[in-house]
Amino acid sequence: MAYQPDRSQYPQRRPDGTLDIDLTSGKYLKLWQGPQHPGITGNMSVELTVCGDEVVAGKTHVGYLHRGFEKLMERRTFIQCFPIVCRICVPEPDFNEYCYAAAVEELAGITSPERANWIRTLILEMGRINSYMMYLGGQAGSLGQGVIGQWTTYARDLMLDRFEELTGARIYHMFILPGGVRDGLPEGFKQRMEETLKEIESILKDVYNVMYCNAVFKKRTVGIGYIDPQLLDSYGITGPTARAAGVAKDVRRDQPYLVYDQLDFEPITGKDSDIYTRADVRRRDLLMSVDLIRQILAKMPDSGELMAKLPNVLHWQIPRGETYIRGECSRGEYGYYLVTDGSGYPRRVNVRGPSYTHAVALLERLIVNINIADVAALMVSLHTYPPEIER
Amino acid sequence: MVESILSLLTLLGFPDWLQSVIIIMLKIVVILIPLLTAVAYFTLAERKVIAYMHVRIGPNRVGPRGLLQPIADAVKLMFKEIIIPHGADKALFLFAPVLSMAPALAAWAVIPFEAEMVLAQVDASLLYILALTSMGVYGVIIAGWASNSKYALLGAMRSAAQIVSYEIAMGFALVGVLMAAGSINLGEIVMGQQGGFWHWYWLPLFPLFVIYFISGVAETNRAPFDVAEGESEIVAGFHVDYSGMAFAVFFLAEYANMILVAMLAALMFLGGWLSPFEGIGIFADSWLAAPSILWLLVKTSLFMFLYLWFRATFPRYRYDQIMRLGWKVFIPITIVWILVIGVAIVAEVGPWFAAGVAHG
Amino acid sequence: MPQYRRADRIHQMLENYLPVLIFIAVGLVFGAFMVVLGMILSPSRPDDEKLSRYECGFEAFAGARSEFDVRFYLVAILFIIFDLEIAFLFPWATVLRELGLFGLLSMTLFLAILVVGFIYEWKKGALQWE
Amino acid sequence: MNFIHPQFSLALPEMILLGMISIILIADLFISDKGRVVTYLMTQATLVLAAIATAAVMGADVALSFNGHFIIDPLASLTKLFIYLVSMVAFAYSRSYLIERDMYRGEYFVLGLTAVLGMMVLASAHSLLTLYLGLELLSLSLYAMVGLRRDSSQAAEAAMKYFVLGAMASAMLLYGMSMIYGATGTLNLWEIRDAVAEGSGHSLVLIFGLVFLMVGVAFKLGAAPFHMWVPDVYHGAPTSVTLFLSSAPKLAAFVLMIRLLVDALPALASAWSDMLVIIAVLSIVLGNVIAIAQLNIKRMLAYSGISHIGFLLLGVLSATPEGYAAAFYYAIVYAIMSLGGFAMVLVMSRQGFEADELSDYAGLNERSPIIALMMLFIMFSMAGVPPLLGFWAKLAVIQAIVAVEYYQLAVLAVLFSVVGAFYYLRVIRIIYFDKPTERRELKPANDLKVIFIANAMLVLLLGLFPESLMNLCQSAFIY
Amino acid sequence: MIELSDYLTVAAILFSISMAGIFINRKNLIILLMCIELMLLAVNINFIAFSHFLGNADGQIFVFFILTVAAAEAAIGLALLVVLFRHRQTINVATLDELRG
Repeated sequence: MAYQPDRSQYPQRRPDGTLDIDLTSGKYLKLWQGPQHPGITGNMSVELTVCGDEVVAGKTHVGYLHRGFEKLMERRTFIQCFPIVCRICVPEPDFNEYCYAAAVEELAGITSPERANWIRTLILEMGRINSYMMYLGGQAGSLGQGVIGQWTTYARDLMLDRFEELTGARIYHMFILPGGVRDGLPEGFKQRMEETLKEIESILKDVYNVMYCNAVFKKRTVGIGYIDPQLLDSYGITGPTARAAGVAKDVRRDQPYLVYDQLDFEPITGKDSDIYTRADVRRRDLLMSVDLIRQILAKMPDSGELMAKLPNVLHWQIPRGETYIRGECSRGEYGYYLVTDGSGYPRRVNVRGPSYTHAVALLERLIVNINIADVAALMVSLHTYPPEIER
Repeated sequence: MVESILSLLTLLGFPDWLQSVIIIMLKIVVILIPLLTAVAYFTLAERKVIAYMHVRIGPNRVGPRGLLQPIADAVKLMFKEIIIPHGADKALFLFAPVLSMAPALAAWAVIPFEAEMVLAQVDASLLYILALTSMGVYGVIIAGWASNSKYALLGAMRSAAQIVSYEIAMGFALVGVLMAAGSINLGEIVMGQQGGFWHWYWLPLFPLFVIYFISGVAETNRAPFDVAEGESEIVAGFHVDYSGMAFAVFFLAEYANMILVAMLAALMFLGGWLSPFEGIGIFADSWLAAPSILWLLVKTSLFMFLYLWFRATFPRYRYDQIMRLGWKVFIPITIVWILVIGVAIVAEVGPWFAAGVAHG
Repeated sequence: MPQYRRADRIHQMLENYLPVLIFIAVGLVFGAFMVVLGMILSPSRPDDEKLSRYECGFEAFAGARSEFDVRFYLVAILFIIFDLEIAFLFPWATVLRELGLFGLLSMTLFLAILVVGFIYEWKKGALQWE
Repeated sequence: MNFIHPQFSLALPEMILLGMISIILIADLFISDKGRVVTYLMTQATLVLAAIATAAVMGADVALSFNGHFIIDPLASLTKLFIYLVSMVAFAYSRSYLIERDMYRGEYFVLGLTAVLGMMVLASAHSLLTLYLGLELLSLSLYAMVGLRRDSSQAAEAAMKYFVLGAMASAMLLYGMSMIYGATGTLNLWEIRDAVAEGSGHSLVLIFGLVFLMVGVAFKLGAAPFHMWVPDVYHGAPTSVTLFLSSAPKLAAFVLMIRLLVDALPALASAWSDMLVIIAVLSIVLGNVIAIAQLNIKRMLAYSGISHIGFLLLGVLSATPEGYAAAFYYAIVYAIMSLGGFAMVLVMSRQGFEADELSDYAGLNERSPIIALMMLFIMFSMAGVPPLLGFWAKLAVIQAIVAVEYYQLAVLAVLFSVVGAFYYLRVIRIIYFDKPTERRELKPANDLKVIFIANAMLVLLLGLFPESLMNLCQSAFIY
Repeated sequence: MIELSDYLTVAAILFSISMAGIFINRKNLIILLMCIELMLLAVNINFIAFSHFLGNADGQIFVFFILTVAAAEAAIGLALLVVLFRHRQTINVATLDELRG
């Protein structure tokens, strides 16, 4: 039996693993993983109480980015809300557009045409690839590896060119209208998209060799930030973080929307739910999206209506009703809850992003008893975007 | 050349001991000038190489294709204000960079660039270098303590403990080289490696070679081991409160140390100024096989490139992983390998330790 | 009374250490010169905000001189012992060829005792850093 | 390079001990707390093994090894055997005490064995270098042992005091050795003796060196002017460490003195015997007088130890082989008596209760008469009452100085031994005639009780038949 | 040239300084430990001087052993200092008065 050094004077651990020390004793150092900390992506701050090298307690402070979208939308007509919606969450704006559009269509009783659904799925998958690219750069950067960030930004840029070609804008596309999409694919788009996908795959191969097979990266991530599968339900964990814990939970499979039922794919799951597995699940998810885009481009009808018939949008009264549209964005389950009261304005819009539970509840639970050096890596591995928490 | 200067000096009526001092000063200047330019352009090389690995260009604005960048940095830092924080005791605060710079430069007195080209014929040159590298730790600790900030002190203690731990692994690696070479003088160590690149010490002492270089990287707080000023956690290194020229001196000391470690690795494990084509038949007598300083510089730049490569591709180790690697992995391996080499020497194994080979 | 031999080698030995001494002096002077140059050339406008310590954007907490972990002290002691071991290995390493097997065996014993100490530290958790 | 291979067989016991120390140190890491008795048994086995090896290597003729740095002669072998005996008894005594104070860890026994190794090297040292190494190995292990108990601040303070004064003393000793080396040009004891004999050394440097040697040795023995550390360390250290500290190292320090003064500098006998007279007188006077004022039994035994050392020095200052034999005999007797003395404290102490105040011994007779009787034997033998061992030792030593016409010294020694008898008798009075304040039945661990009784009986038996031990000691000095 | 006696006087001066340091210093223990080291170094100078002027190397070998023992002593001294510091929170010599009499 390896002789345990006598650590009587160190704080002891309570049965549930936390340190039984009184935080008010002032003996512990308060550190701010502050909003302007160079180590993490996005501006939310975590207040750490540290004993020696170990984090004893953490408290997430958000609110640095609250712009009041939901209140804003209550003052706008439905069509006016459309350009606001995509600006809620920067890395993946299309998901907001789709959810808002789907919610309005359901309440207004419109159905978007078949071809528009195909284009919408295409855009969502392209948005997912971009978001994962940004994640990979952030994860490597939190551990001190700058090269991955550079390569993934290059890859993301290629995809933004495709967006520009398709929707006319790089980040905020305002392309998915309630009732359909604004335009079809420009010609030669498929062929250029194929080249981009090949380029992205080659970059991903390099990223895999330099990041995932790197001994130091493994040392810093394997076995750290373990999420207990039982926590999934009580903490409302969805998306790759949940799938890395072995639960195949994917809205695209459980409740297929748009054309996901016509695409064949299997949700990717990992086994031992630490930072490395989450990173790996997201990488394989990205490769799956690349394959999905190929399927979409192959099966997509070339002709057909793009927009459903809309009443005069300026005075568009939608009958009283409420709906909740769910979708699987890169970070987890993304949903829009829309309530209309028959007037021309939405009564209440609520955006349910996955980062809210991940960044506040889950992070504060996970951050106890880990080394200060791993705090940044853990925060990035939960893949949370502050704008989506505060809206 | 030296005689002409001597005659000039006697002409000017200098006493003879002053003449020898002047000659030594000139030799020192001849060593220092290329060293300092090498250090300056090493910083540029670092930014360029890492940039190309990141699929970007790196500095190319200052001067033709960015070549004047180091001078620009130096001049900029020259005019930056040196801030001395509250409560820091001024004397120590300013002395720390000097204390970390002096050993980095002084070690070059005994480095042999070619068979006879060494400033000081010190017969215990390796011992001198080991002593000087351990002087560098003082600069770090004093800097941390003098700048009176919690982060700086913590960073200083951590990097000092790291440097100290890897010094042991480096020391053991040097013992291995000594056993193989049979002499403590760097010149004779290189002479002991004559006869083709398979005679160099990287082959028999391969684990020690790898451990030596990695300890060298860890000693200078570089690449995967730069936790002290790693920005992802405690945002501080021991030189966080330094600015202006004081910071520049720390910066130069770090790069001088890196070049020193690279040069030592080349000298001790890759046969210094011996040419790799030495023993191979067809080249045997051509100019290619002749030992010259160029080979030494090529090998040193190889190691310097390794530094940059590490910095570009490796994430950072966590502090306890660094200490674990230093103590629990390197020291056992080196001790075991020293015994293996001891047995090999006593049993005269292989071409390196054969009885006949001339040794120190 | 054993006669005391006049020491005549000192002068020759000093000969080739002089450059080393001068180089150390040059190193110190060079470092000092750079720092002093920096002090002279650079402007000096101290104000409270600038001189306060860096605290990641927040007011500084406890003073700097708080006590740090005893582990750093442990590393210092282990360093003394192992560096001494290296200091003893150096002379032995240079004359290993002449000593032959006996030299090797005696040094193996020396290393064995130190390895026993090392294993003891390792198991006792002295090298544990969490 | 001509490298004469030294005769390793002579140093067999030392090699065995070193090997066993390493094995025990490593084995102890893998033993759980319950299995700690394995370490204890291994320690005792090592000492037995070393004893057998020493007996095997003993031989009559004097043999030098490691080119003149290591000697095997009757004195060395005898001292080693007695050191093993004393250490085994000390470890046996300390077992139950350690368990109660959760000091029952491998480190205690490993440090004890390194101290024994230091004493062995000291005993058979034949050059200043080996003497110094043996002495340092011994003292460093003892410093660590005294400070082993981390949670008692007294032990920490005692260890610190012992360390500072001990280190200073060994520095003094070293300074003396460097002077001797400077004067005679060699480290080997016999070569020093020949160099001093033919008068080749600077007389001033030699005397200067001798003074520093005396200071160092006097300190290690705990003799008078340098005894400041003895009471504090004996009182502060855990009792089992004090027990070990007060017996075996004194034997080793005695041999150190013999090697330095008798083997190396017999020519300066007149110089160092005068110094010894001063130290002996001071020790006897101070030891006995201050002991009377003590209420703490450990401090009282400490001061009585100083007085015993004073008597021992009487034997050495006579500068005759009989004197040395008497001193050697006294050293062994003192070791046995001090083992018994501190064992008394161990027998009385329990978990969390250190029986070191005199009042704790009140009315011991009612609580357990056997132990009271044993304590009576030990106290009487320390006082020097005739039928017991202590008397013969004092007699031999006084005979030695009488033979060299130091009559006033003999009278003074007898006078102060009578003064000394007072505080021993006071202990017996407390044991037999005071009312017991403590009602609880005395339950020491049975192995502790058995050894204590055996120790006391040994004191009685050797008192009745002293010749066997006496001529054993004389055999060590016939040359 | 430098005579043997000069070395001895230097060593003697060092030795007396460290002796004074031990007895006069009441402030803190670390100075005490440093004085002990200084004493051992003074002895080292003595040995080297003698061995150099006597021409035989025994003294220098002795110095090697003294250095080792000095390092071991420093290690144990500092260890005891830490144990003491943990109990007393100060390393002031004057506080070492718990054991009296």
